[in-house]
Amino acid sequence: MSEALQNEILPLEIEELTFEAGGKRLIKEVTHKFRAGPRTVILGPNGAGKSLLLRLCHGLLKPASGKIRWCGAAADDPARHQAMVFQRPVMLRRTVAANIDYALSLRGMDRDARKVRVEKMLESTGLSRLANSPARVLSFGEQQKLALARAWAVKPRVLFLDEPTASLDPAATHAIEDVIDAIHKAGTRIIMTTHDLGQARRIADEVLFMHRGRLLESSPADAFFERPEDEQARAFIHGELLWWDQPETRLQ
Amino acid sequence: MSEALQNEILPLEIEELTFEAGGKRLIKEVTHKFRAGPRTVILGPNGAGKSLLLRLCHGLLKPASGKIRWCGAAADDPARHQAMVFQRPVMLRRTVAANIDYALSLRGMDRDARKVRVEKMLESTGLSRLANSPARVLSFGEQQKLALARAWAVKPRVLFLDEPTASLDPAATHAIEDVIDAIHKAGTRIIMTTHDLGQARRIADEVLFMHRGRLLESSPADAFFERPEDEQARAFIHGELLWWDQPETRLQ
Amino acid sequence: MNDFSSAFTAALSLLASGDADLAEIIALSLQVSLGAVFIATCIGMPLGAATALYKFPGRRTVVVILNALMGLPPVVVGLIVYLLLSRMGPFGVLGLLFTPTAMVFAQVILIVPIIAALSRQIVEDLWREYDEQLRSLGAGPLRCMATLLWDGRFSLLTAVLAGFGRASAEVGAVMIVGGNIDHVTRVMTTSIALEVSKGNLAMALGLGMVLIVLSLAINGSAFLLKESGLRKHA
Amino acid sequence: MNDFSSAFTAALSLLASGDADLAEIIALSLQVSLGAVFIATCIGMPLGAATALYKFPGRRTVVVILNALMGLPPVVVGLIVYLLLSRMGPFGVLGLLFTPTAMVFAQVILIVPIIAALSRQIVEDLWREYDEQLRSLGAGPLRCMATLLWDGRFSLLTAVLAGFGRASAEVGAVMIVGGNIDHVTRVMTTSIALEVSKGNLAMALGLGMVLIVLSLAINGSAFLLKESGLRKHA
Amino acid sequence: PSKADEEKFITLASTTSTRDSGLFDFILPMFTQRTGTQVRVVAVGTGQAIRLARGGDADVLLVHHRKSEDAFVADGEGIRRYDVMYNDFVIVGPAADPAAIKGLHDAVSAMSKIATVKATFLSRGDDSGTNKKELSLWQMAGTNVTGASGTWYRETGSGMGATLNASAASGGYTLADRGTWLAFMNKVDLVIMVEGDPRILNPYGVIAVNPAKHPNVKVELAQQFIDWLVSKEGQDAIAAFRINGQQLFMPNAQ
Ligand SMILES: Nc1ncnc2c1ncn2[C@@H]1O[C@H](COP(=O)(O)OP(=O)(O)OP(=O)(O)O)[C@@H](O)[C@H]1O
Ligand SMILES: Nc1ncnc2c1ncn2[C@@H]1O[C@H](COP(=O)(O)OP(=O)(O)OP(=O)(O)O)[C@@H](O)[C@H]1O
Ligand SMILES: [Mg+2]
Ligand SMILES: [Mg+2]
Repeated sequence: MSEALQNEILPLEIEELTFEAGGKRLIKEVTHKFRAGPRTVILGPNGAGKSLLLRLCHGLLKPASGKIRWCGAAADDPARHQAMVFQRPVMLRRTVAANIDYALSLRGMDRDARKVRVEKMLESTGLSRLANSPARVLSFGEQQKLALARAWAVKPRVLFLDEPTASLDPAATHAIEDVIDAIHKAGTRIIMTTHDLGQARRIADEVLFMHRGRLLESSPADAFFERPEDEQARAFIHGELLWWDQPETRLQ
Repeated sequence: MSEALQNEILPLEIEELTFEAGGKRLIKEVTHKFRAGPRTVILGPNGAGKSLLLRLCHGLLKPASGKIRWCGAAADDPARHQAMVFQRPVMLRRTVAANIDYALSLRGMDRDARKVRVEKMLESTGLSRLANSPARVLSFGEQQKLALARAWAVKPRVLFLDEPTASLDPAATHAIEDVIDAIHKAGTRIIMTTHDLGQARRIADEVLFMHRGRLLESSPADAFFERPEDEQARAFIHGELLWWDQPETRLQ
Repeated sequence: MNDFSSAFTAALSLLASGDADLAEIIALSLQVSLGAVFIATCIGMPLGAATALYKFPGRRTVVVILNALMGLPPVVVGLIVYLLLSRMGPFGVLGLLFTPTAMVFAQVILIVPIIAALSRQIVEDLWREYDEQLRSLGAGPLRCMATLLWDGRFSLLTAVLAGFGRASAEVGAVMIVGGNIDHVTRVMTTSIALEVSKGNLAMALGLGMVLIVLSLAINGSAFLLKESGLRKHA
Repeated sequence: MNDFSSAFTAALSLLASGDADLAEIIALSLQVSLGAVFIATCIGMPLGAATALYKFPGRRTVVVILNALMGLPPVVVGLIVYLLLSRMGPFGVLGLLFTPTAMVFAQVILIVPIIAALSRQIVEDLWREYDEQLRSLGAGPLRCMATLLWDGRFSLLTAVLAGFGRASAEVGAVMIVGGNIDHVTRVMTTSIALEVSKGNLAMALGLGMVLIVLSLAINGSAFLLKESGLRKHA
Repeated sequence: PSKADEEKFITLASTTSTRDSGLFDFILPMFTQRTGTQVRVVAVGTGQAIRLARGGDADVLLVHHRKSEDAFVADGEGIRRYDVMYNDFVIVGPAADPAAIKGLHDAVSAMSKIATVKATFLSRGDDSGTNKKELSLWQMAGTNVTGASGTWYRETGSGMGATLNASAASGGYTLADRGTWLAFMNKVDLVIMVEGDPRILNPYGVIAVNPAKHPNVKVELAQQFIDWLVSKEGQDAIAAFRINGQQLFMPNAQ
């Protein structure tokens, strides 16, 4: 990664982060430092709190306690340098192209530059054919691609991806993984979740493992997949962590 | 499969089925006969028309032309004997338990029987802990499980599943696959889509391959995965069918 | 400008005096407008929901008519009810003219279209989300309607409040069918009109303030109910 | 009952005669109520959207107040505007009393809360879906408002039509601030009230029918515009 | 019309009875033709009309309640009151005539009879000139109607036309000014019961609003209007206004 592409808003430090809603503590004292550089993949069973953690980091939710600090040089306006792809894509009531164009216009890009960029994004995600379709009639997979295109279009320094390929066909999954790789190479920090362990292995430099709102393990990817320290994590990568079978006590 | 569990509304015959929307022909002359028995998996790239085909079969969309015929003995009221899990689960604005209860009440089940069944469903999908949470705050994976529980609760004779495990963690995916297997063994006809080729291999007895609105191949699963007849299907199972690269002509 | 301050004084002293006449008028006002809203909700909501859901021929025409009837002129409605209930009219024998019942009747006609048209919009927006899911679960049209009205109840409350606003503020129809008869059919709005025609503007404004305070109280209670419901059912 | 048939005859012959006075009255009615709706939409929609979006202290109070003000009594509004515009009032020098401008002004006050309260509900429902996505894209509050109003425009149309219904049917406020002066401030609703007080019920009903037909025409055009828009933008 | 012409108008605050009877539609065009001055009529309740004039929102006041008119002038709000015309009040009621007052010429005893049989009586109850006249009749008849309010005695709190509509629909008696009555079209089976009692005359006065209090008033045009009304031409015009051949207003300018 070249000096010029250094990530200006990182590192991101989260400290003793807790989140509560509906009278439950859903994120429990999570502490981690996201440095510039590696690709982070957050793993964990359904309902572990992965999506909540991403939304907390991205500033969409207010923590009940704890700190979220962007410590980079350009950290006075961190929101401008982030983007996120949601697990359940939200399409604005306009065409596919206009959805991307809208995101760009929010960053103050001028009309001509936007047009070029929109076309480039549509091409990279294979949506050119659908440019003028209303976004909300797209198939689920197409919507996921569009959400990625829209997030990526604004050239964020940090990109949060919440299961970006869950509904993509195998070829598209590979293509999008390549895209993610390219984005990473261009200096954008990737923080993502996935349930596809193969994908996690292919992409991750660093793995965070969450379970019931807690961050149980954070290790380099190789170490994690070879010999996870946490018992649950081990069960998880063997596809055996059926956590509803387990009494709460086993978490202690 | 015992005589008693014979599927009363099958076979389902679709003939020259076409569907149009937004001025485009999205499903093109699909003909197929779904017999009682095997599990069908529909494969195909994003936007191929898989979800549209399921919704057409389930009676949610009106075809532009062609026929959908339930030919079984109890086929006078086929709607009562089907259920579907949507790719994008829709949760009613009530608790998790009430969502399942609602589906049961529509089939005229009485209050006590409903209560028992709801609990059983929640257990089988690991959602008991969340029974009283509002359904709409669940994580995406939890919602998908709930959608499955809700559909399965009414004991349909035919169950349409649109990527039922796309957002499930690996262990849940296996557990749900087991559940699907059990449902199948109990005599319910499974017709599903998935992008997980491994899952397709594990589940499918019969594979339909769709591409750009056409049904290009329908074969027994073994035959399909070993030597697919169709060129696109071959590319697809090798994860190489990046269809936006291909000119429309290659389809002819 | 001191009209406003004397209106304020008038309003306060009206309320402070605990005037029996005023209490009677307030009670009748609430009875008529709440009664009308209740009946109109029972009619208008299912009507709106049905228009949103059913695909019957002429559906679009019904939508347009409902929207247009939000602009039913109260005087005309009052007149029609007057003609129906008048001695010489078809229902004259019932002797309902110049009774609170007649006023409720006229207001129901006025606000059914408002509640129906607004409910239609809200239910239609919700239906776009629920449509396929409910049909897949096997809900028949009636059950779909009930479900949408129930699940949309917090948004639909605003439609009901719009109807209540119209009913409580309305003067043209109740004046004609009620006759603004002292101690019988005099309500807040007709009293206000009367004070205006007497040139007693301070009293009219004072009564107006009382009416607005009433309306605030009712809307406030509705809001609190909704909030506590939302907390429970998200 | 033959009141109704003679009303029908009156309405038809009014329209058929192409009466110049009637044309003048219709034109003024449309001018006043459409003008008021236009201005009230420009004020009420952003107001409603802002109330839906911003989390400021006292937000819930504002919601309740907007809902309650849907029930602003027209006579009271007319009176307040009268006092403001009266020669003795603060804006007396403008000489606006008994002019169409004053009528528009009074109607704007009446329907801003209706459009704002209904818009708030609709925008709030849409916001639940868009909230995180828009904030993630980096839309500031103003931009969020604009986006929600634009994306919700087909639903918001119903709020505007509710405002139009109130404006076009309203008589209490325009009567007071306009004075129902022949050839100057006489509109459909004040004409109807006049005919009623003359006891010319058939003419009053006939004019009422004409008004309802006007309202149907406007609502019908709005519906067609919306449909063609929906087709294009899904 | 040129701009100057358009500007030339006065605002006349008056009562609904004069407008609803159609008098203004008949005489005002003559005045306008003669002088080029438009008259914009705001017809409201007597109280409201006086309130309008007191606010400086009208240039001329034409009402029929002598006491209020004199007070208006005495307060310096108006310059001077002129007699213009009068008509009379009539008691109308349903043809069935439950109080058996038809043909009486004594309004007071007619009122007593109504009270005795407790026949429905619709009062305007709006403090208008008509209402005040009616109350004075009750007083002369020695009937306390306030106690009966809401029973057989019903206060409609609205204008003459609205009260007549209520009478027609419910078959009650009421006191109306002859002008409104003659022009009223929804009589159903109402007929005149009592007329010709000199105690129920109804004189109208006209007053220009005092520019000393309200500099904006168009005192010259207002005076021009009053002068015309009390002139021979104006008085003849009033006398010429008829419905079904019946004269509604008797000019009486001095
Ligand atoms: N507003 C809320 N009120 C109550 N519970 C909530 C709320 N939001 C989320 N939850 C709960 O928090 C837990 C974590 O949710 P989250 O969406 O982060 O899970 P996740 O790890 O992303 O799961 P998945 O893999 O299914 O996407 C879930 O059990 C969910 O039910
Ligand atoms: N109402 C509509 N108007 C226009 N195009 C539509 C409409 N509905 C669906 N489509 C298009 O039809 C195609 C097929 O959609 P469908 O949802 O069936 O795809 P799919 O095979 O399920 O894809 P995925 O794997 O992404 O779920 C898509 O390209 C979609 O954009
Ligand atoms: Mg998640
Ligand atoms: Mg699909």
